[in-house]
Amino acid sequence: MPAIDVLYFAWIKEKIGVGQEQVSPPGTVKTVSDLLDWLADRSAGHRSALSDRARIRAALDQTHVPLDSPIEGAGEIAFFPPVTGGAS
Amino acid sequence: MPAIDVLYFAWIKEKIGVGQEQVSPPGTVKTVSDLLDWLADRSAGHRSALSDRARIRAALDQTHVPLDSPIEGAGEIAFFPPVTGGAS
Amino acid sequence: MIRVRQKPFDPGDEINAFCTHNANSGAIATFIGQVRDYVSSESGTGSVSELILEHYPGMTEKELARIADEAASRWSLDDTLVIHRFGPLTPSEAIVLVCTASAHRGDAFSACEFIMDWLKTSAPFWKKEVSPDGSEWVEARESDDHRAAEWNAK
Amino acid sequence: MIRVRQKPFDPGDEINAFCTHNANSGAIATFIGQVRDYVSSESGTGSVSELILEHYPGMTEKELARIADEAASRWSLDDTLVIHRFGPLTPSEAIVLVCTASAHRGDAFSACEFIMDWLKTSAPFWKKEVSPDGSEWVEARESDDHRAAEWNAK
Repeated sequence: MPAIDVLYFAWIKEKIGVGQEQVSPPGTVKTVSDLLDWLADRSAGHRSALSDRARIRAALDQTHVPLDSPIEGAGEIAFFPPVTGGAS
Repeated sequence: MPAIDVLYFAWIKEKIGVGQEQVSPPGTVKTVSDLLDWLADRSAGHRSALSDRARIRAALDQTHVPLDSPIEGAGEIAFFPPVTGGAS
Repeated sequence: MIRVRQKPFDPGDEINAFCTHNANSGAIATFIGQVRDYVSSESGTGSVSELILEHYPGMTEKELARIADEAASRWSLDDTLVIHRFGPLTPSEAIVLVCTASAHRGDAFSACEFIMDWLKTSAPFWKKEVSPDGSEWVEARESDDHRAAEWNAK
Repeated sequence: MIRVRQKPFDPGDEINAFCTHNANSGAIATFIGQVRDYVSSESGTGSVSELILEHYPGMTEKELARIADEAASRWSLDDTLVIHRFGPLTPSEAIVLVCTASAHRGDAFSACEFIMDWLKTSAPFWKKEVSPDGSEWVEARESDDHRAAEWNAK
């Protein structure tokens, strides 16, 4: 699989310690969820940040996707908590 | 019955030719509708302005009322078309 | 606050002052009604050169205050402002401004729309459009009565 | 138009420019979100000294444009403006401004509220509140998901 840019935001970024990294997961990583499993093994910070799936949202090439989406062909994958913009 | 100030607005005022007049209707005039009947006899303009009841609204002492409301005790009665303020 | 006035007002300045006055309200909803340049009757084709707004001094202020009070009883509001003009207006001028402030945007939105809907059917204003075809009193619309009545079903 | 920016903006100036640009739209609805000075968590008691808004550059603009397009497909709109800030903000500053212009106030109101509801649940912004107790990421609220979802039932 070609290299993928992975982006992290908010407390996920803080726990992992970086906002962006380039990764080349093996071919067995087929979905967003697979990628989360694979990324969690990279460090204690990754594991802590990515373990609670109910609190994680994903975007593939800047479009919201469910965690069971295939990642084939994606150039950029972002992980973040549920959004909290706007106002009251 | 004591004298009552009667006010007219919009096209009702234009047809009658005055925006305000003081009248002293007889005791048989008990409701807003009775008053409209009685006022209609005052001039051709009054008759033309006050004949189409579906297009006339009334306020007693600056509060909207239905046409069958009693007028006893009112100091000011206004007649006007359905309102058209505000915006689109 | 209720203000009924003949002179033009600046919506942006009024809104900024309202925001400053309610600096701790997270949600501010506003509505601005502008004079359009085309006649409202479906048979008419002319452009409007002037709009004349007649009103019932005294009752206008009372009705607007009653509507604002009703909104404050239905929703959680920190503040309300209604400005409505009367007299001669020209196209693109602001006729009406409604501002509502709340901790919650749902309350601010609902109250602002409610005030506009009730204002349309109960505040004693009457519009006369002046166009090259002459001048004509604007007819009330049934759809406005429906909109106002629907709030009582909510 | 969509504008995502760090620098403060003046809501009144933006609204006046929007009104002037849409001088023939009878109905202009707007919403202003302001930074509150109290923390949003129910357990917290402190006052907010600063709000830090992180966002996802590129995706933010795309999502806001998608939401505005969706609004334009659901209602009859003449124009839409969304301004959203990011970076550090202080209490009482404007975070977000949404303006909608239409011939009909119902459309302007609905579209403005729809844009705010969808923005809350899909535009990639994250708030961190700084208070004397420290700093804390704001949690998303289920009620916001419900509000956004309800539009699909309408």
